[in-house]
Amino acid sequence: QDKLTILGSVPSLGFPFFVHMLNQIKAEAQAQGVNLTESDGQNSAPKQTADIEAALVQKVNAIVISPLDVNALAPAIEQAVQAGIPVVTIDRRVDGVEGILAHVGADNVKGGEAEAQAMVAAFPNGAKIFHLQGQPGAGPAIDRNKGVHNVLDPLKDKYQIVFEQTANFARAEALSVTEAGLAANGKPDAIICANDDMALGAVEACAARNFTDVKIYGFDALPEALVAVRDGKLAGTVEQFPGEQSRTAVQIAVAYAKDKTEPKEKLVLLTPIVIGKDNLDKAERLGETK
Amino acid sequence: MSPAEANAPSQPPALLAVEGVTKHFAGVTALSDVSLEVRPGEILGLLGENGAGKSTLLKILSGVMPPSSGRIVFDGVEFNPHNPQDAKRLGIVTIYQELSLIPTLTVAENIFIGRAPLGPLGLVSWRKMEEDSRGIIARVGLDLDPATPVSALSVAEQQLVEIARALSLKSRLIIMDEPTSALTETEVQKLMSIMDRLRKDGVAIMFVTHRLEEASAICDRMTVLRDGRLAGHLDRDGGPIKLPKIIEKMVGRAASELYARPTQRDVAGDVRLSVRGLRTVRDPQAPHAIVLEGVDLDLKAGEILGVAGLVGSGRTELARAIFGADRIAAGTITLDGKPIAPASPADAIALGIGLVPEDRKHQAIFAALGILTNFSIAALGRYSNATGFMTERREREALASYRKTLSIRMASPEQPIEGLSGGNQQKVILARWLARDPKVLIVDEPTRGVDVGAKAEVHQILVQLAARGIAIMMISSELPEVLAVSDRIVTMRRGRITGEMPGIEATEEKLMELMALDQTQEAQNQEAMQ
Amino acid sequence: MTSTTEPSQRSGINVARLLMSFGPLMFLALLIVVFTVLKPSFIDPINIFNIMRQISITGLIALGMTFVILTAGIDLSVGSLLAFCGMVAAVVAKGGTANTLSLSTSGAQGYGWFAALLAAVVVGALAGGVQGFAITRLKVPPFVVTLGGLTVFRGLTLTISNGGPISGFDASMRWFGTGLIGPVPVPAIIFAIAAILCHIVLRYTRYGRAVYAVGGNAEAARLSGLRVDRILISVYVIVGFFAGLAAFVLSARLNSSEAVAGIGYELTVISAVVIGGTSLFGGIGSVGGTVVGAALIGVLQNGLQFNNVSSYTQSIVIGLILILAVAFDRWLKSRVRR
Amino acid sequence: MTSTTEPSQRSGINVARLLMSFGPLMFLALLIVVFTVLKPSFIDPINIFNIMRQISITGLIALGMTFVILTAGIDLSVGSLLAFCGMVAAVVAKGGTANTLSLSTSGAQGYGWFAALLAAVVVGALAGGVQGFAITRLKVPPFVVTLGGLTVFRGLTLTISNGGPISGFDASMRWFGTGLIGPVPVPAIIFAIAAILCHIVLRYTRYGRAVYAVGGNAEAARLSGLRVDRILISVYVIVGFFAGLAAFVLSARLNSSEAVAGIGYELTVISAVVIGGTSLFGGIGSVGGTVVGAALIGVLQNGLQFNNVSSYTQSIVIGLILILAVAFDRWLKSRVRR
Ligand SMILES: Nc1ncnc2c1ncn2[C@@H]1O[C@H](COP(=O)(O)OP(=O)(O)OP(=O)(O)O)[C@@H](O)[C@H]1O
Ligand SMILES: Nc1ncnc2c1ncn2[C@@H]1O[C@H](COP(=O)(O)OP(=O)(O)OP(=O)(O)O)[C@@H](O)[C@H]1O
Ligand SMILES: [Mg+2]
Ligand SMILES: [Mg+2]
Repeated sequence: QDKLTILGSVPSLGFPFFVHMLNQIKAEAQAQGVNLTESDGQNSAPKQTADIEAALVQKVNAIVISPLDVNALAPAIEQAVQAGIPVVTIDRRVDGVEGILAHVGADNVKGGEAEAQAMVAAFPNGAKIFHLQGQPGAGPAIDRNKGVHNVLDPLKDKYQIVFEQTANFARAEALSVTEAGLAANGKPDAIICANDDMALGAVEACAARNFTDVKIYGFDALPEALVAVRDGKLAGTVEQFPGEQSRTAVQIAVAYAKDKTEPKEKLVLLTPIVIGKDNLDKAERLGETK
Repeated sequence: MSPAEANAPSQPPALLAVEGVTKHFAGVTALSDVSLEVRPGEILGLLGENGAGKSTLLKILSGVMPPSSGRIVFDGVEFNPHNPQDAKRLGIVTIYQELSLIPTLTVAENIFIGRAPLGPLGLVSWRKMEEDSRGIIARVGLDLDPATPVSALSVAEQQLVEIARALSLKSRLIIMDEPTSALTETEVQKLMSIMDRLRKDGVAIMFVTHRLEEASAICDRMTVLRDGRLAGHLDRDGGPIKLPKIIEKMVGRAASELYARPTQRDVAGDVRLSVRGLRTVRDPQAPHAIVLEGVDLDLKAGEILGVAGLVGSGRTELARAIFGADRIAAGTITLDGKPIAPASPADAIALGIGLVPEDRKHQAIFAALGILTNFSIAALGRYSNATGFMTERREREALASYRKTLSIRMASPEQPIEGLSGGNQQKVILARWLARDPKVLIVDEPTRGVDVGAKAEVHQILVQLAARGIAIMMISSELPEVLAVSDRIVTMRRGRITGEMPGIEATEEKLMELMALDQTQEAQNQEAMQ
Repeated sequence: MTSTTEPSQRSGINVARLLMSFGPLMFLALLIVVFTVLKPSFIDPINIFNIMRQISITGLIALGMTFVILTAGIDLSVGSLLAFCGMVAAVVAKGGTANTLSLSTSGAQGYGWFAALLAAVVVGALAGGVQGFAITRLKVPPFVVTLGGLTVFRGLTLTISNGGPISGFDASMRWFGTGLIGPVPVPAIIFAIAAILCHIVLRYTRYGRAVYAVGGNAEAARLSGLRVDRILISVYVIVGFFAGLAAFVLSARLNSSEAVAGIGYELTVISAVVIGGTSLFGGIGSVGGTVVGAALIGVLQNGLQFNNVSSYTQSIVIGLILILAVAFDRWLKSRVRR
Repeated sequence: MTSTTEPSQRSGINVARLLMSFGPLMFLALLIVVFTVLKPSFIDPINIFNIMRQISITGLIALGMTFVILTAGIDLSVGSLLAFCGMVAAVVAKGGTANTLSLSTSGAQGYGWFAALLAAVVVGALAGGVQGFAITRLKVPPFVVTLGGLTVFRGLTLTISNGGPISGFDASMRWFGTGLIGPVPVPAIIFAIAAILCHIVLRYTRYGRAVYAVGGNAEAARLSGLRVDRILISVYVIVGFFAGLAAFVLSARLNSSEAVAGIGYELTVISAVVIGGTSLFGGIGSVGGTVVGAALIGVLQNGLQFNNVSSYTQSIVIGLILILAVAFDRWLKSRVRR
């Protein structure tokens, strides 16, 4: 009998975070002995939709997807569900579609909250803060921003965000933006960034001004960021366990596709944590930094 | 008939009156206080040297640009056109000096631009458009598929298409700015007879040309401009207006003879350029290009070889083939006894061959660039040092000297060349090639759009160059010009050389005969070939 | 001269000849054959309809872009304008800017699909008109104006929606994105009808011919009495209209209007037009070419995805094939005469 | 009109006149004044140097792009090529593709900065040459070739690095991105030197004349004996070279080469050139204009960030001001004659 085939789809392979996610999906698929069809959403909801459509024509046995946008991908996922194909979503949860097999995720809003809380813990007496946001309109950017503000808005008196700009998730832009922020506002106590790339850009900007004691927080726990945390350049980064999410999702999908094994839980939520110097060992990708 | 016309039967009222029109450009006064009148049913010649302001005046009349001051009255009403459409609506139709066809569209579409015939459902009927255009272009003696894109036409053909289009519009005043500059005798004759018919129908025509014989033959009256000012009016007085009178008005002094026939010069030079069995193939990119069929030609050092032929005889193709601009299928070219095979104009130029192309606008000038750049572009090596830097001082000095010898009218070397009058542009292009000091200079319609005075200067220059041992091949559609400067003349037809004679023996009649070989015989040849 | 095309041949349909003379079409045929051989299910009607639905969004904009490029203009703002019109449509469809994330259709209590459609195309056309005005009156080159538009419309979109999507439309609106007529997806039908109309307008109306004339030589067109400025403004209105229409269809298809929709579409759309043989210098091109260009890109993406080519390799292959397709067309043209 | 420029005045430097006649420069001055009034620390040397450093990356590429656009060409691949060259430089600098993540300089054991720089510019120039070859020999329009290049180089970059960054270069390499000479950042100095060289080449050499001529009228250039194809290839080599140089500086500055670097740079770079007055139809433009164009964009972005304007509003303002700056230039030109 033919090997099973599953579709693994991520929002954009332009971001290391999702490269890692797809790599993990790939590894787990191999371990489970199934074929994998890869899909790169290329940061475009229509493109990710088209990939799902193509997979449906090919009659894949299951779909594991991290949707670029929970609303815009809903119709395509619904279509898959209606075609009787089990769908497991990772990272971002699609509402309003009945019949999704399972969701494995770590909420980005929760991640943003964790990031801000870590900063608050580091500055119990209040702080002057820069906030670098992700690409305007992008789902993770919106959610992470929301999380940060959920924590900091009630504490406005003590924690002032004096400079809040987008750097489009990009390192070079974060560097420029931080430079402008430093020139305009002087040295902050902390910089909260919506991903690690931007955090590493901010690190360079601060280093150039010799502001080495600014606490900079990233998000995603990329290996490069873990190294920076270890070296004391980053104060922390948010770990969402994308690898574990991905592997769990594949396991659930394959189990169902093989013999209709229903997952134990329909909703697997991993709690995001902030990785600092003292809990580096909790980081999923620490191994890659050797 | 309007009452005004009834009042003055002998002298109908002016259709168009220009009163004290002045036009300034940046730093240049192109027209200053010019007044003139055109009456229905007359052909008014507008004459003047290059840069006298003729085109500027005509552009003002056609709504292309407003005058700086002055008044225009058309049909008794003040006329302030804001765009070409305003003029068109009143029945003023213009043929511009710089061709204004749309190269990417077909002949038919250009003729019917903005007024394509509509079929059922109000959709454009291509069939009708092409059928109708066939008739329209036939009027000017053009026989080509109306579905041909204009970009594939020669300059002459484009000019004919433009004339045909103008003639097909309902008009009360037709403005023609050098319509004949790229045409040969036959087409000119045809145009003249059409103009005559229009005149009889009561249409007024303003006609600009640098071929004074033409003007003299057809114009009822002439208005002459000099340096943007009115130099005077000339009336037909029983017979045609005499050339010397015109020239005197134009240049402000009595004129010597226009085309001095050369005294027989002793051309003892060796054969410099020799062409044997030259053939070209049809190029899919230029399907209408004439195919050369075994051309043999010798060009001696120090000689001016005139090449005469009708439009489409392949003269331009011959020039381009020698110059390496078009691909050669068979045949040999030798230069100073050595076989050469220029694969590109750059090769040909390196070997010492120069070409002044016929289509100035598309093939010669860099419209937006300065005169200096336009001048030196073919001789960059001469005006730069070993490290590749331009030696601008020498470059400027050279331009200054050509400016004097060719009397080029220009404001400064940085002025964009598009700001020059057509004739002055042509002189800059000539200077470009003179600066290269070539062994062989091919000039294709070298005096197209050049005024009489300058034309004589150009002829002088060609003769002087020849005297210095340069071999010159001159293609011209103006037979008097060919006769005036050629030591030897060959005629072409349909890609072949059809005859040859020494310059002093040639007459217009003899040449015409060779240029237009028996049509039926030609047709047979064609059939035999297929 | 000796072997001129006879007029009768011109109107006759001769598929082989058409294929031969039009490189992109031949290339498209070739790609389809190759992909089918690699994986026969590629030409399942379902997949073909998928491809048609997929190309319909950028295809619609490409139709409008054909007009613009024919005048030697360009419109870089289409992706942002799509997002903007989509957001406007969503606001109208939902009856307010409330970031209603619910996907349930019952939540919608707006003005219905027709009002949403109307709003999208009117806003698109107006935005195009404003850009056309800046181009003709302020004499700013199209590249600059529409590059400005690209950032302005994106900013406006984000401002309206405060960054988030607006989702959940009623079934009647969704039909335009997901419905079928017989087996054919509605977006594909909309695209086909629009393409035919555009073809007729460009080929068989005075307006269409004027568009070509302006692109062929604007100065000559002016001298010939055409109202060049009006025509230029009109083409930006048209592309804006199509961006609005595409936005409506996309929102209907995704059941959501996103602030990040359409990023980078300008390049895909312009590619479709240019691969279809329309010259960026104006005056030359056709709607048929654009449709083929859009299809070529769509088939390529789908086919590679279908064969599970890795995303990185896909980029490389797509880039090379686009170049090859056009090179092949040039080569054909240099051999066979039109 | 009444007041003709006298030749003698032409060569003299007259700042007021220069400002008056060149809209973008005047606009730039105006922006600086406005931002300084809003927040005086804007004009602190530290911020000015920040701006200079920021514009140096896209500015370098814009210098090369000026050559390309002067020939009526375009290069859309620069952003991807930047990423590609940056990755190549990183591999050389680190001595392998191993995804060495350490930001500390000690980890580097590659071939040193010079080899990395050389690799970046050589690869950039070669890539440009290949594209130029496709443009001239395969007769594929520059837009298509470089659009293909855009996706091909990105794919290659991602393949090399498997999506991730390569980080951590030694101090000698980092100096090119973060060093100072006196108070002036090294990237700004590199940019300034390159701009002066480009200005000299375009304005005072045979080659520069030929570039203008080819852009002004390619057919006339050919008939004047210029080797048009070679010149066209050369401009793509130049822009490729500059993409490589910019990549090196950027990697040195960020201490990292990322696969996602340079996305969307093509538009920023082309804007700088076009805002600086270079015509997309070729033959008209200058390096000075490009520098001003790049500075205008840089000042605008920095100034808005400096004032912590929300990113949505920033988009809107930047778009509008770019259009206004060019409109203003056109208006000036239509009033004051050259
Ligand atoms: N657009 C322009 N800008 C600046 N100067 C111009 C412009 N057009 C014409 N001129 C100048 O106006 C003067 C008259 O030019 P015009 O073209 O009317 O001459 P013309 O009599 O038609 O000459 P020709 O016989 O050579 O065609 C010339 O000195 C020319 O340089
Ligand atoms: N490079 C070219 N590209 C396209 N068409 C060309 C080219 N060269 C020549 N032709 C075509 O060749 C045909 C005949 O050429 P042309 O009329 O120039 O010959 P000719 O003898 O030089 O006549 P004349 O110079 O009097 O017009 C024209 O239809 C023209 O379109
Ligand atoms: Mg004139
Ligand atoms: Mg000729």
